[in-house]
Amino acid sequence: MAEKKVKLNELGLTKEDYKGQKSTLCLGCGHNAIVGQVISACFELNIPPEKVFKVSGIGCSSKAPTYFMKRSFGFNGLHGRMPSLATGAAFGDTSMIGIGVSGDGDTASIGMGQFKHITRRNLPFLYIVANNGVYGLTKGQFSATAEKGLALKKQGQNRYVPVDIVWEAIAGRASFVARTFSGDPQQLKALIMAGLHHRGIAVIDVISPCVTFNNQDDSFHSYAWGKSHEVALHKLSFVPPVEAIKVEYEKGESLDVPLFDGTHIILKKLAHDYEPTDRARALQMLEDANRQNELITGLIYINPKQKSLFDLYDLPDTPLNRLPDEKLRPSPESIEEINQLML
Amino acid sequence: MAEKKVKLNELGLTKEDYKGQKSTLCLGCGHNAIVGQVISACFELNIPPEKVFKVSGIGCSSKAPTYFMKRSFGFNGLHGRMPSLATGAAFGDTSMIGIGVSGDGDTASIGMGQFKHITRRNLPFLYIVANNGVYGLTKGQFSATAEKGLALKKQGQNRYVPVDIVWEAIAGRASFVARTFSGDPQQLKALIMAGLHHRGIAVIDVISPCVTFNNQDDSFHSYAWGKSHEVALHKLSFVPPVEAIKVEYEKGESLDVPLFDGTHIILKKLAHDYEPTDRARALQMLEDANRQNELITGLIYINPKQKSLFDLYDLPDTPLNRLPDEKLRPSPESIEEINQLML
Amino acid sequence: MAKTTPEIKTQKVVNEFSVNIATVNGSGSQTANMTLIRSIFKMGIPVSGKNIFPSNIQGLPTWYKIRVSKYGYLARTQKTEIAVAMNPKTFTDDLNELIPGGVFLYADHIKEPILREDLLLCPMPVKTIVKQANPPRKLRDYVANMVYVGVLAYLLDIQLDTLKSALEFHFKGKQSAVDFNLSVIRDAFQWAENNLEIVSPFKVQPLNLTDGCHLAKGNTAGALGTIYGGMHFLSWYPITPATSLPEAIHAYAPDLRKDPETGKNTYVIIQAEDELAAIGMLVGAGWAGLRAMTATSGPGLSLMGEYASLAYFAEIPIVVWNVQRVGPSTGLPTRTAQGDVNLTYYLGQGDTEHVVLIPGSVKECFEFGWKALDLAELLQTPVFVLSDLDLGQNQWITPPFEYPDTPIERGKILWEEDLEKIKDDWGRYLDLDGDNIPYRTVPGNQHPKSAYFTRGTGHDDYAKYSEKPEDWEENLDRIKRKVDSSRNILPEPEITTRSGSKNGIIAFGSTDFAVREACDYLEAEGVKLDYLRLRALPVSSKVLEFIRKYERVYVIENNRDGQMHSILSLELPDRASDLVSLSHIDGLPLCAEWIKDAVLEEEKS
Amino acid sequence: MAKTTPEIKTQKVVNEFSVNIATVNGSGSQTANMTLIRSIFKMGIPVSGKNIFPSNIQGLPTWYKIRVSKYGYLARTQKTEIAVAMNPKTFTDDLNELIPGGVFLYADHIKEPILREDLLLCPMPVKTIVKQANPPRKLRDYVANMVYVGVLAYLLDIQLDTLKSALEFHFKGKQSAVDFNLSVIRDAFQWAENNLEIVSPFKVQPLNLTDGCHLAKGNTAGALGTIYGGMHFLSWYPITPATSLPEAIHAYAPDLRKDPETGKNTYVIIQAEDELAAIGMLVGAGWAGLRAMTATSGPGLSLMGEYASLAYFAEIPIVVWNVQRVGPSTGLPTRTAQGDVNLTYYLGQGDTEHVVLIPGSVKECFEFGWKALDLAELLQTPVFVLSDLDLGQNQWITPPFEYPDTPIERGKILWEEDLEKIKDDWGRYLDLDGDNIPYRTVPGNQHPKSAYFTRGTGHDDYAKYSEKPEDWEENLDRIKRKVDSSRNILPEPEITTRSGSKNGIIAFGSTDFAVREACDYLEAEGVKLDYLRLRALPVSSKVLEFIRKYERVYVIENNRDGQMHSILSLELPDRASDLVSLSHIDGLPLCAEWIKDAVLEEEKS
Ligand SMILES: Cc1ncc(C[n+]2csc(CCOP(=O)(O)OP(=O)(O)O)c2C)c(N)n1
Ligand SMILES: Cc1ncc(C[n+]2csc(CCOP(=O)(O)OP(=O)(O)O)c2C)c(N)n1
Ligand code: SF4
Ligand code: SF4
Ligand SMILES: [Mg+2]
Ligand SMILES: [Mg+2]
Repeated sequence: MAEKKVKLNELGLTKEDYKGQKSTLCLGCGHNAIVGQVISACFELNIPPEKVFKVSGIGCSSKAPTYFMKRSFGFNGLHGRMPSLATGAAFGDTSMIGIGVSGDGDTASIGMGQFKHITRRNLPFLYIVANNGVYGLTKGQFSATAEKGLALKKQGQNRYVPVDIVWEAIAGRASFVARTFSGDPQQLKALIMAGLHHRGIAVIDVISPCVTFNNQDDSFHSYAWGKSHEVALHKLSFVPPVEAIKVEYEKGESLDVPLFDGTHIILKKLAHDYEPTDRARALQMLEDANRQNELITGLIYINPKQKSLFDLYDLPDTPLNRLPDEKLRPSPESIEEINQLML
Repeated sequence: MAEKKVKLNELGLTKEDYKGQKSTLCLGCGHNAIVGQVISACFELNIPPEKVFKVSGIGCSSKAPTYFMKRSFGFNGLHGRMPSLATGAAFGDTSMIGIGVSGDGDTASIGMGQFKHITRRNLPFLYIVANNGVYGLTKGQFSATAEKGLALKKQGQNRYVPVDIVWEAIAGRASFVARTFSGDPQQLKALIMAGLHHRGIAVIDVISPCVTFNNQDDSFHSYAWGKSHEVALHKLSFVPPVEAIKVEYEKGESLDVPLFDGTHIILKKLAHDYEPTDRARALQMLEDANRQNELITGLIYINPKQKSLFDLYDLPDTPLNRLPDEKLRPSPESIEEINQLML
Repeated sequence: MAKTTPEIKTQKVVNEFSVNIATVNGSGSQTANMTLIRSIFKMGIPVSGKNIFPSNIQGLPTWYKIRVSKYGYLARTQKTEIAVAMNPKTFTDDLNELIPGGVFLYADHIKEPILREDLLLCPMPVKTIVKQANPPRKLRDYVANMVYVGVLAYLLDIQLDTLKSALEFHFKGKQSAVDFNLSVIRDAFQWAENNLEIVSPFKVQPLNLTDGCHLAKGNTAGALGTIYGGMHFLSWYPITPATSLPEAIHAYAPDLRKDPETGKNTYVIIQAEDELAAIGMLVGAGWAGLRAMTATSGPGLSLMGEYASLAYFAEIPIVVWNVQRVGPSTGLPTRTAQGDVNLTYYLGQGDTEHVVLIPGSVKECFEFGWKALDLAELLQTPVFVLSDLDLGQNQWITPPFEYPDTPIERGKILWEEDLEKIKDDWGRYLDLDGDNIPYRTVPGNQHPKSAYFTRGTGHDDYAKYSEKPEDWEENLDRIKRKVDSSRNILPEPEITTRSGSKNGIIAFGSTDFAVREACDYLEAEGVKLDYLRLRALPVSSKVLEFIRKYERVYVIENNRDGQMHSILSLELPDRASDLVSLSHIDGLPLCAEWIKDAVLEEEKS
Repeated sequence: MAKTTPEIKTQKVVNEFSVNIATVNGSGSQTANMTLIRSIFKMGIPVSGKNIFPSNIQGLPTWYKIRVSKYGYLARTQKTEIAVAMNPKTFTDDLNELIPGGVFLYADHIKEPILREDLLLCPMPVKTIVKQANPPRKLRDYVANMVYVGVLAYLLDIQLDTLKSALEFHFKGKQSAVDFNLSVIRDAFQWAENNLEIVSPFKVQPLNLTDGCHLAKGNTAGALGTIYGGMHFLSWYPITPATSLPEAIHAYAPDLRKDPETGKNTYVIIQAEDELAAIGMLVGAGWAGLRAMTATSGPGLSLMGEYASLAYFAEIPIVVWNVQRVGPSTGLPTRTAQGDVNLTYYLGQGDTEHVVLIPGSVKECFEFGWKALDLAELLQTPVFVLSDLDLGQNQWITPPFEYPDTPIERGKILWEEDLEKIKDDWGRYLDLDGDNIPYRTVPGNQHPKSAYFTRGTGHDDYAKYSEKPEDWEENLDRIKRKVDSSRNILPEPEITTRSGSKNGIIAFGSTDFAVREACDYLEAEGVKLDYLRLRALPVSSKVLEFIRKYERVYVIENNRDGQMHSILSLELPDRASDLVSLSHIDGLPLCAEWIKDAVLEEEKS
């Protein structure tokens, strides 16, 4: 018991290598759980931190990327406009893995437009929404996902019906849409792992309580409510290619969703019998769950075959940002031809 | 045959009184049909033009309000930001009727965020999207509703999957969502009439061909495609309160949707057996139609009971913009109390 | 354990020192600090409080700086006489910041080395006293802060009774809270009385300099001014440090603006989805005859440019408060600056120039709150109010707010009966009165002549679309003249002269406090300056007259590029080289020492 | 029927006149007009074409103004010698605009009264000739336009062969189209030959002044320059008059920028959902090591402020073209202006000041297309290119584009091998070279030291979050010095002297053409001016030297407020009163007559 053995992943890295700065979020903030599971997922998936770029908007949630993977490039952009930043950044080197963390204000209030357009374009990108129904960083105003009737200090009662990020992602044609809960770290991690291997946009709406401004027991975005109302659609596991062959799962009991890179998502049936492959049915299921007052979690929709944004551009293997100068400038001869066209 | 009798409505106004400036849109532009049906609907509904305010964004479509109802206040705002303009304007005098015309670029590209937020707030407002899948005014670029693969001069082929405005409106919790076609003036008019009487946001997505830039026969937004693929969900009529009592419709053959003001929408069953009252089912129906390559038109979703934005504010009967000054400034006595609170 | 303090000789200093209280963000030190400041205020001593906090909710260092000044100096000082160290992370810095002979209070469980020997040390047994009080776990940090209140009260000579009444105000009659806090304070006070060997040379003694005054923040004042200004419509989006302004409207309007007859609200508040929408709603509301306002800060203002340009061009009254923080970009969201002068004045594409009011005190925030709404409707143009974090979010002594001395000004709005009287065609942009201000109608007006079509594109006097060169030019020139003529009706600058001044000094907004103080110091050094405080843009002719009077005029501002200096230079090109820009930005409010030194440096050259 | 024209005496004028062709928008007059202008150009005669069109797709009046000038004057003129009236709506205005003795061609089915008697009238049997050609219904208007080409060719002495080769260029070998159009032109020509009684005093005669030159639009040139500049990433949103720039990249890049080895594209184009997203993508791409650019106009630029401020602060290279139209607000989208000088230079909240390149010719649009990308990466800052509708969308004579004479400049990017060599910690914002420009790495770099965290909030030299006052100040001051130092490497102004000039004149961008012409006229009137054309902001020391040399310097600009005049005044406060602002905006390009008159007026005083 003298020496503590430090676990290494296949890259020979420790979990420490996947950490970032010390969190400055509140103790108990749901966003810290997200940070933790991103770290675990990337560690377990053996992703070299240098292969990741991480971006965010503005908000407590958007600080999260500071707290994981200090060896990854990071960019804390503008409020509501992480999607455009991510889109531009992703083309620098399309072999990189992009992770974004946004808030419900960041995504569903000011960021609604960009959110819908990044889902539509299907950028290969893990888009985590740390959804607490409130503006944490500006101290407790209603966000667009706050439930109608929610009462907050100084703000009175929320008048408006909430934006449902999962509905929006599905309507917006995201190819991977999940909902989970900061209080369910296992599922959160499995979804992050799956999302990181999905070739397309993977939106994970994480109910992530703000312990400082919106954690009343009866509030939809609280730990208490989540804990007592969560209904997982399935037990989800992410399986790398080698293991996939070995996994034996009972037919009818599990659903196997193969991803483009040979990995698999295995969905073990729980209470619900649900296949996450039909957009309209997904929404029907959510409506039902809403009526039952359930917090449905799990992989709600996936289309592993939808063309990703990268697939729509015919780009060279060499990353664009490493192309040598001579590939970027047309030949000296060409200028004469061009001039001849000018009349 | 010497004198032409001019038809008057119950206000003693002629249709001419409902017209605006002469249209400067292209001959045959779908938007002209929308202008025409707004005029007819308001004329037939006996709406005093002075009771209407009309707003728009920027685009050919957004010019439409110039061409109807010159006696109504109008505001041609900023590209993509008609919803916020409308929201502010509506509170000036909540007895006014608001009509907005936007384009697909205006609503689904730059305007996506504001569009989603006006639907969520359920402002009583008729929101017409003149949807041609293209940017008319800037001469023919793809808009966000252009179908994947559409080829346009100078633009090549569209890479992205389209935004479906009806999906978005429903996900965004609009309380009245319809789709129709500039080539189906009867249905267009009936929907406008119904929308004008709906207390809440009424989104009508009108497929409205751009004859100049996107009217190829096989293009989704063309006249030819619409004409040959339109499938009306129902025969829709709008019935004022007096008539409603008289209307006899066969049970089982028609659906009666009563609106808050005593008017009714009567949906006479056609090929489909469809009730427009369930959000998820509406989307299922649209998915099916998509697969069948149908242009489904009609009233796709309605919830006449959802609280409107006006209902959420406890406002005086006198319009805010007519409140006398003494109602606006607290009493001289109150200032002393206020000062005492300052410590 | 701390070493025993060596004997330090400091002269007794009464009512003229600063206290720097270092805590951890989110630990609830606000009640403690407010209790202190209120107590000192209640003793009749001028006092100001500044919150220096991080862009964070919990856990990062925060400071509260209390300045006590019998001279009534309210600006930030560089010197700190007393430090309260509750945060281990900043312990050493807080220690080092003290002047020699300063008093250093600290929680005695912080085990950082104390290397200075020129201080009066005061370790406080925070944990013991808190344990004694036995508060719920959640409140422990909060209660710890009451300990320094008690110890400071003992050291400074603040009576427990005074603290009690401050607590009573704070808790608005919640007696149990008052009692509980007071008991902790009392314990700490008693501990100090019994155990402390040091005697603080810094003391407070009652004066009567705050009689008739109040303590308030600029944002609260702005909110109240807006409410008294008859604001109908507020749409806003949260952003530090503007947020507390709309939130104060939210807090006060339900009482103040419920129609006593009908019990209905005479206003609407909408939290918009972003600033693009916030200003869009304003423009809609302003157009529809509502007195409409919003409050934002730099990043939000950047997003408002396009609609501001439309409002300027289409002549729609709106009011936008810009409570400035440090930019460029997200910058330092919780620090103060005056870096958006240009952005605000010229906001939008094309040739634009806006009316800008610049309050320099809390009282003026109230006054400009209602005046801005009047001016916007009078001039039919956007009116901006340029405040900043220091003024908006910090605690300032202020005379009472004064009830508006002029009736609500709605400008040239025509209703049905007015139109009835007009024989000719009415034109929205016709300059009938020769004052460049046209008449307008608003939606709801049922007169058949009332409607017109508003747009951001070229139009003629009848609001008809026009691309004609002369229509464009005439219209834009009229708008320029209109905004230009506002110089004559905007708040005049405030001028303070000293006999025999050769040079002048100009400032605006929250730097006023530091500039006044600096002018006193400068006079002591033999440099007399006449002082002009700008209160609006475009500037009045008084400002130009002022500048012309001196050999040289210093322009003081809390930004990098001397933005106001530029604006003034352009107003008086022939004196441009005699305007000296002294600007500085690092996130902190300017202080008198910096201004004094900067001016002295220039005077030498 | 038109009356017979009275005898009018006009001296024969060769190669020096203007033609104003009035048609209806969307009627397809472009081919006709281009055929005319190309033919004249091919005859070796300097010629320019300006499209004056409405913000509309079909049906509203449009004019095309062709100026023929043996002196090489290419600017707009106020005088019109020949008018072609195809649009009944503007018939009378078009008629009235002509100089006495002018030639008035019109479609003879337009039945408007012709009240002037001092013109040479030329009714054209358009319908008859069109009928003869029997085109499909849709093409009728289009073909009608060929009629005036034929009649004008006859009147001006343009050879049918020249027209033919112009058509051949236009239709790129589509012989049937050439033949069809030519036959209509020929019919019209013949009709004119056989029937016209008048003789046009205005004629063209071959010269050799266009040898080696081309005809092009600034936007096409900017697009090509960008492609040769190695642009990787273009994200844009359509807006008049910028649209044709990205569209030209879209058109030319597939050929020019497909890697011949792999057949892959070496660039990405994304049509963004709006300008907020367009610039957001740029910033992401620039950060990730891509040479990224966009093009927009005023309303779009307004929306880009917040991200521009971030890019300035976080030091991210991006290139933004602003092809200016008339503002404020939506303004006149299809008319030209220089009203965004301030907006562009200072774009964003807080203290910002950007590098701005200002091309003054089509050739410079090409050159600045690639230079902007180099400068952005070299300086690690946003670079703006300020063009306008007149330069961008109109047809100009230009020398051939020159292949870039310097290699692609990627600035200080560190890759794995570079980091390998660095022993100490590498800091993103460390000024290692003392030139205020730090080193950067970009995502994809696999070196464990390469990563850093970018943000719009305060940071230290190692890109760590910081709210420390000194970190903020030092960083911002360095950035200021960095942008300031660009004065030495930006394109120098172009100076043209005339011996004995007492005063100077400064202009920039598309007004160059009118200013040169005006200077000639002024010299003829005895006023000699030395001329400086600005090509970049912040200005070079040469500009300041220039200003110092003269008693007085006129600053010419196409806006209301004299924005560049302000910028120059601030650069040289001691000469501010000797800078005279002459500015004017009405939607039309400035013309030499206006400049001449304005200067003469000032010279009198
Ligand atoms: C343009 C702009 N407007 C407003 C702000 C202020 N602001 C910062 S964070 C935030 C809300 C964050 O809420 P959310 O995204 O839900 O994140 P959370 O803090 O709740 O995790 C706001 C409004 C800003 N930074 N930029
Ligand atoms: C901020 C801004 N960006 C761009 C433009 C240019 N613009 C004008 S209309 C338009 C597109 C209009 O398309 P749509 O809304 O589909 O209307 P349509 O013309 O097709 O009816 C664009 C991009 C603008 N006016 N404002
Ligand atoms: S305020 Fe809320 S969201 Fe922000 S860090 Fe604290 S708990 Fe988390
Ligand atoms: S361009 Fe298209 S959308 Fe615009 S008016 Fe013409 S047909 Fe209609
Ligand atoms: Mg949140
Ligand atoms: Mg469209």
